[in-house]
Amino acid sequence: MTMGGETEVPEAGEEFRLRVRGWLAEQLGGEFSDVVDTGGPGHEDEALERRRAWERRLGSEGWIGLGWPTEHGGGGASLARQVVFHEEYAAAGGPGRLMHMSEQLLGPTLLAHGSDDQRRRFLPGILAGEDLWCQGYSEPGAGSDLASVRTRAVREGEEYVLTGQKVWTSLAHLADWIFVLARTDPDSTRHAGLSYLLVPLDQPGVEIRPIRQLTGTSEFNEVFFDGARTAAANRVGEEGDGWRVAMSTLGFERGVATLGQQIGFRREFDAALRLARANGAWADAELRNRLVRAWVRLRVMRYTALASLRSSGGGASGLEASLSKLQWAEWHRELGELAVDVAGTEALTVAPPYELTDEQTLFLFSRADTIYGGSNEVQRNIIAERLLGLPRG
Amino acid sequence: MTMGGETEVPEAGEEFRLRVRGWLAEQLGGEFSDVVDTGGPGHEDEALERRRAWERRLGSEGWIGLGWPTEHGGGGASLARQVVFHEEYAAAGGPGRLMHMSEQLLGPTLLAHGSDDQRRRFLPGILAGEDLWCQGYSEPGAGSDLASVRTRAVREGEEYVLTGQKVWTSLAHLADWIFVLARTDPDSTRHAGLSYLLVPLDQPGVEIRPIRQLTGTSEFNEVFFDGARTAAANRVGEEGDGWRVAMSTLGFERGVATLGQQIGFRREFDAALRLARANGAWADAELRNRLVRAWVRLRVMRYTALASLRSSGGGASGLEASLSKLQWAEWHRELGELAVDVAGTEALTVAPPYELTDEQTLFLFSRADTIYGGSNEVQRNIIAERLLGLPRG
Amino acid sequence: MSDDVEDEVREEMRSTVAAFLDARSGAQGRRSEMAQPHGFDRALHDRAWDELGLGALPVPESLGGLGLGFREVATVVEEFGRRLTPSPLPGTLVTAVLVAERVARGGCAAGEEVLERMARQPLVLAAAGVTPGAGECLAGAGGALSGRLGAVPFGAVADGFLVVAGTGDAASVHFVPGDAPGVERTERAALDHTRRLADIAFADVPATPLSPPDDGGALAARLRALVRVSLAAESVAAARTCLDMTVEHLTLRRQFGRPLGSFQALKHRCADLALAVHGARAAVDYAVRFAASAPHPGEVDELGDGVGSVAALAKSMAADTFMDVAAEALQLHGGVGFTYEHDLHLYLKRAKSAQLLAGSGPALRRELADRLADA
Amino acid sequence: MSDDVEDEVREEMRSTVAAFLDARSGAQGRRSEMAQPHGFDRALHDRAWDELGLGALPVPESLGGLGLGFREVATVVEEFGRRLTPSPLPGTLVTAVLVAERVARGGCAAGEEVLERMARQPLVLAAAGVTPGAGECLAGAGGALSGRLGAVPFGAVADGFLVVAGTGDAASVHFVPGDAPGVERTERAALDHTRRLADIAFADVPATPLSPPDDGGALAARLRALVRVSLAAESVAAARTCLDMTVEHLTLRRQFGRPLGSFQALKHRCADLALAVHGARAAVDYAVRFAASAPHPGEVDELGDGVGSVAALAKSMAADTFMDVAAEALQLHGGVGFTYEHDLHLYLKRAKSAQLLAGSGPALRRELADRLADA
Repeated sequence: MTMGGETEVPEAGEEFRLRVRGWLAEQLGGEFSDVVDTGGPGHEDEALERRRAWERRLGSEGWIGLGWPTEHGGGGASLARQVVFHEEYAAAGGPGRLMHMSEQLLGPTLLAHGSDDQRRRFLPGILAGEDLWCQGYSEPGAGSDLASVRTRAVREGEEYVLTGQKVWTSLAHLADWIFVLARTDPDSTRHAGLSYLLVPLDQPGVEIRPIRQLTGTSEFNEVFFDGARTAAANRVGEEGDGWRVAMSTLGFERGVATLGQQIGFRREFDAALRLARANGAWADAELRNRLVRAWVRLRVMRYTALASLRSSGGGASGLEASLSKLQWAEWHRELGELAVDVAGTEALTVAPPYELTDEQTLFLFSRADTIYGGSNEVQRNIIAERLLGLPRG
Repeated sequence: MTMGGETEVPEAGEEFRLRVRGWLAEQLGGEFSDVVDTGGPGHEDEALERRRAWERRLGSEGWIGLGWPTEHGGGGASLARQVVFHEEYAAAGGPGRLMHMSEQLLGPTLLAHGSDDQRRRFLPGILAGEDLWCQGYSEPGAGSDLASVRTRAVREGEEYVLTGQKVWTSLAHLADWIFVLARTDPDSTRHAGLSYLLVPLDQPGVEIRPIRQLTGTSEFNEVFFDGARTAAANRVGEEGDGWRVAMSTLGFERGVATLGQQIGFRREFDAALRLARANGAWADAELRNRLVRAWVRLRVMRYTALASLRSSGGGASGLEASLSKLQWAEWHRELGELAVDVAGTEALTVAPPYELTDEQTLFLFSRADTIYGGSNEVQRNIIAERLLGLPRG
Repeated sequence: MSDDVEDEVREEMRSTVAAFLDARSGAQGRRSEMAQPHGFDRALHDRAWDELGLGALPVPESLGGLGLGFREVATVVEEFGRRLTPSPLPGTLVTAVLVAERVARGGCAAGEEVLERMARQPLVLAAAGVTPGAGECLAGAGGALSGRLGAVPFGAVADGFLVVAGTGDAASVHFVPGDAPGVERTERAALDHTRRLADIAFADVPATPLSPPDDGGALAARLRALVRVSLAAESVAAARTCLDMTVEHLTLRRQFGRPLGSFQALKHRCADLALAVHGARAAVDYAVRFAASAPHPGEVDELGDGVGSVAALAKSMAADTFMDVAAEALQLHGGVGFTYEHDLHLYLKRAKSAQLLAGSGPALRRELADRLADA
Repeated sequence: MSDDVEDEVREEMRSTVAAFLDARSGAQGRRSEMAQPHGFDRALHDRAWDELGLGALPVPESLGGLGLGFREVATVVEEFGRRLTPSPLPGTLVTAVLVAERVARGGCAAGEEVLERMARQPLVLAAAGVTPGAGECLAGAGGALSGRLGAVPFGAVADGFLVVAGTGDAASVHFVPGDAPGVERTERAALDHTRRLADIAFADVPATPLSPPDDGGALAARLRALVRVSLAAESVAAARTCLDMTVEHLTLRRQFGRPLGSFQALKHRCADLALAVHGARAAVDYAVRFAASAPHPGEVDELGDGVGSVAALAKSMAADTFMDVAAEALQLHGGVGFTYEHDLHLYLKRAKSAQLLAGSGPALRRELADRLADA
């Protein structure tokens, strides 16, 4: 079976696809062969130095910020070409992207809301694959209620002083900077009174502690601010306008990357199917049926993404992002369960001390998909209210 | 396969079971053989005259009010014996009970809340299998919100005068009386200000119109009150106390009858299984799996009902009634869908003009199970709040 | 024509058909149509030719038609499906698409004749033998057909049949005039009031074979795929109507002092349905485009069987979604949806008929499993 | 004893065991136990003998024990399961029940010996060969065992094994001392931190056959059924704990200005879980009573295979329910449930292990389908 992405997004041009494919093959078959398939979910801390080098290579060849406007140093590529890049990247087994947050979240935010000065200062480091950023939105106990921010930033002259705690910040221990939603108006509640601040991590007022996860590994961190400082010039947008700044680009995270992400899903599905054929699980009617249903839904996700691409001509709308997120998160979680069920009794044991198989990792990690980045429950609220127009509860 | 109810409720005594079985075999194999398997869901209007005669026969032999106290003319039988009667009745293909509402709902209400006078006046007719009652709780547009009663009863001297409309009253066109929840305090809302009134149907102020259902048949009715009258002495309980009176016996409907009902379910399941084996559907992995799951859940329902019987020593608690209702209603609806899927292309057609097969009737009618008598949504609210203690929304 | 121009043409066609159908007074029109002889409105069928020229749609220009293809036909099918309009027109158009494709390959006088006629005057065509499990039919040595096929939509009034004889690689497609000697049709009352069915018995019926010799069942497979995609298209449109009705009900109806639609448990279930419809919509669009281009160069022949697996996928997904939506609609409407007067039961029955016709969900998933095992 | 008196005895036993386990400081105790060699607390195991005399429970009075049966054992198993206590004790007791049943039929000196020892001193017994798909083992002509069996809970520390050799009607049960020549065990780290597993290799191992000749696999089937019911019992208890944790979380935690537990969509999902646990509870109680009485005269041998189908039903139902509850618990707890420090992942992994051990859901439903086809 081939995914055959080559013909489904014809607008990108076959020549472009072949160029991407050729370059990836050369790099990942040669100098960077050691990073192939590294850094996936549950393995975010693999081969870190090499993957930083890989990001710099991507940057120096112009593959970062492919769709950003040329006047800001981007590639100015069409949406179709961005999709092609993501698809080919996934198909080639490109490593998990360390620059994900920097390129997909911060970059678009600065492009949309940053000052000229901020763009000049921060975009080049991202485009070069040099500067790693991490995200500081989530707080302990807030769950899906992103607006219940308790981290405070108090203005002192030309600086903000931060106190509080962020959680689930991936790569914080590697990153240079963090972009933070903080409460600058102490009397405010919820969405109002928040500001969007860029904060350097290498300073005394910042402490980073890894979180050990159910897999036994630690890809995420808690970040504690206790008198951490950043220049007032590092605020993106107006004071108190942070919620709007943050939300306006949250959907970007899930736009063009979707089709590439699905190539990854397809690889996971194919692995489960191969395993089922090899170990006899395919002969079980129930497991076979679940595999067929998973295949059907994977195809449907692809059709949905292609339709969205066709109709939007740009990034997915917030609503489409919600539909897509709910769709893939549920699918992926079910695939995780299916994969261990296909593995059967083999899934009962791990390699010592606690090294999980791919199926086990998928089983455990995919459970985060329905929680982070807007839980299933939040997505269902959005769909019910914004697509269907049902009244608020 | 045998259901083997004979040994699962041993407390009832084998002799009693054999007596019930023998009597039913004699009657339903002889004089009343024409009513066997008649009057089930979707066929409520079958063989009406003969089924009235059958009710009188049941009454004359003491099978009605089996568990009612002997001082009120009942059989004073233990719970176990009542269960045995219901099981044997279902296993023998006894016809749908016309006296269901009278015996299971009104009788217990009068026993619990009626005046001596009311008991003396109304219970004998029920025990004799003579007087048919119908239920007047539901109103158009109220849905699950039983308390939003708009039917009014105004006191005029020693009478109440009723204006309003009830809906989904089965057998109203046959019944002699209706028991009604009506608003006696015009300024009240919701649960307060309601009274429980017994109203004769044969009077000018009452109009009964059949409701044609999705099956094309008409088992239910709308009942319109326009100046209908009943004596104030026909109020059960105090004025304004109707909600409590009605609710206190709503669970009775689902108490001892559960195990008998399950015998009926088993007969439906067995029919689907037989059909699947006969027409090849059993060879389909997906349908086979659904049949196995349906069988598992049917057994689990039985285990649940037996456990409830064992622990309660009396009628099911309100909470157990909710658990049981949600459990069987969902199961039955799924069986309905499974049955037509097993029938396959045969289920596409009906006999002219529009006579449904058993599978089609089950498919369509079982959809009411999750709505009437407390919808699934209402049961889930009850379970969440009363069993789990989750806060009200 | 570029894709965008085509989209505009189809959009115009859609609104024309929609206006045509709505002008017949919507749901009330449907009730009276259901009750007419053979369960549809013959006058409406005729007007589809006279006023809209729909019959000419899939007929090649050389035979007096418009020369449009399956995408345009699917657009019409959806509008009929969206309203549950009882009509043999969708089946006629889909069947004609296959005839036109066959005619385009040459040497098919019977096909040319029927298409030429269809461009000019109202006609009913029907596909028989596309529902596994509903009878079987075999082609004899001389090409004559014998057997019995059930579940043929509006088969009692068909002027011509495309009949699939045999199965698998040996399956072939044959054209049979509705009045051919040896054809006996029995109209059946259907569970679904909006789609009357017929059993067709063939007793040594002379027929015109359309499948090229040794095509390995390809033409029959294509006919089956077109019928499946057509059922998928009408299902997703009807599912959408049904979901909209439910949302409207939940918005207007109040219980416990609030609009029903503000209860979160109901909202979330509706959101799940909306997502399913959204996915089915995309699957149907993909399948229609794929089927129209046989295969479209922009689409992927995933399991190497042409449109077959895409059609199976889209049909199972769309019909199941339709059933889920209709079932939930009934639940959320409460008692009123249970009355014969309310339209919901028509949707429920139509959904079940869409599931069972031309291959049930379990049967289609079995097909897909077999293909996935070999892929 | 009447049923009520027995119930009281079991209730007392339950609270004694509960107090014993809670006194070891609950979840914290579990964390340290998991980390000990072989993944359990040997001292706790010893104390179960010294302080509670649990080892004597299934041993006949004639051999110095209490002569209690499977219902009492299931009571203990549940209390260990409810707390996810990492311990070979549940497996030991269940295995001993089968030995005691075999001893009661006479002519089983090896069984008497091990039970006698078990009444006096701490011991670990384990059942091997009850998980289909995890290796196989055959009995040679002289009764010696050869093969390899995986997924044996706490097999690395077992003083004795009950080994199922062969399959189906030819399956037989054998007793093998843990230190028998030719036995090689390999402890495996398990996905489920609370239940260490082992692979056991048998190289021409002398063994004592326990199955009577030509019993048609009956003793092996019974061992498998007891293990399944035991897994069902611990699953439903653990599911209940997990549901309680979730309800507590939803009650305490506020989001968007309200307790999470007041959101109706979450409430309804919890209600569905509560119903599933309620049903699984009833199924387990029925299966335990049935298994204890082999069959109890008050229960029905539904598919004519003794406790077999009831055990398969209860195990699939209870383990699937446990998995559903654990999965939903993780979802409803949000990020915090994802940390290693939180206990939820232990429940999730335990649920998956309960599903996969001694026959997965799909495998059990396959078995039930076969029986239902013949019934």
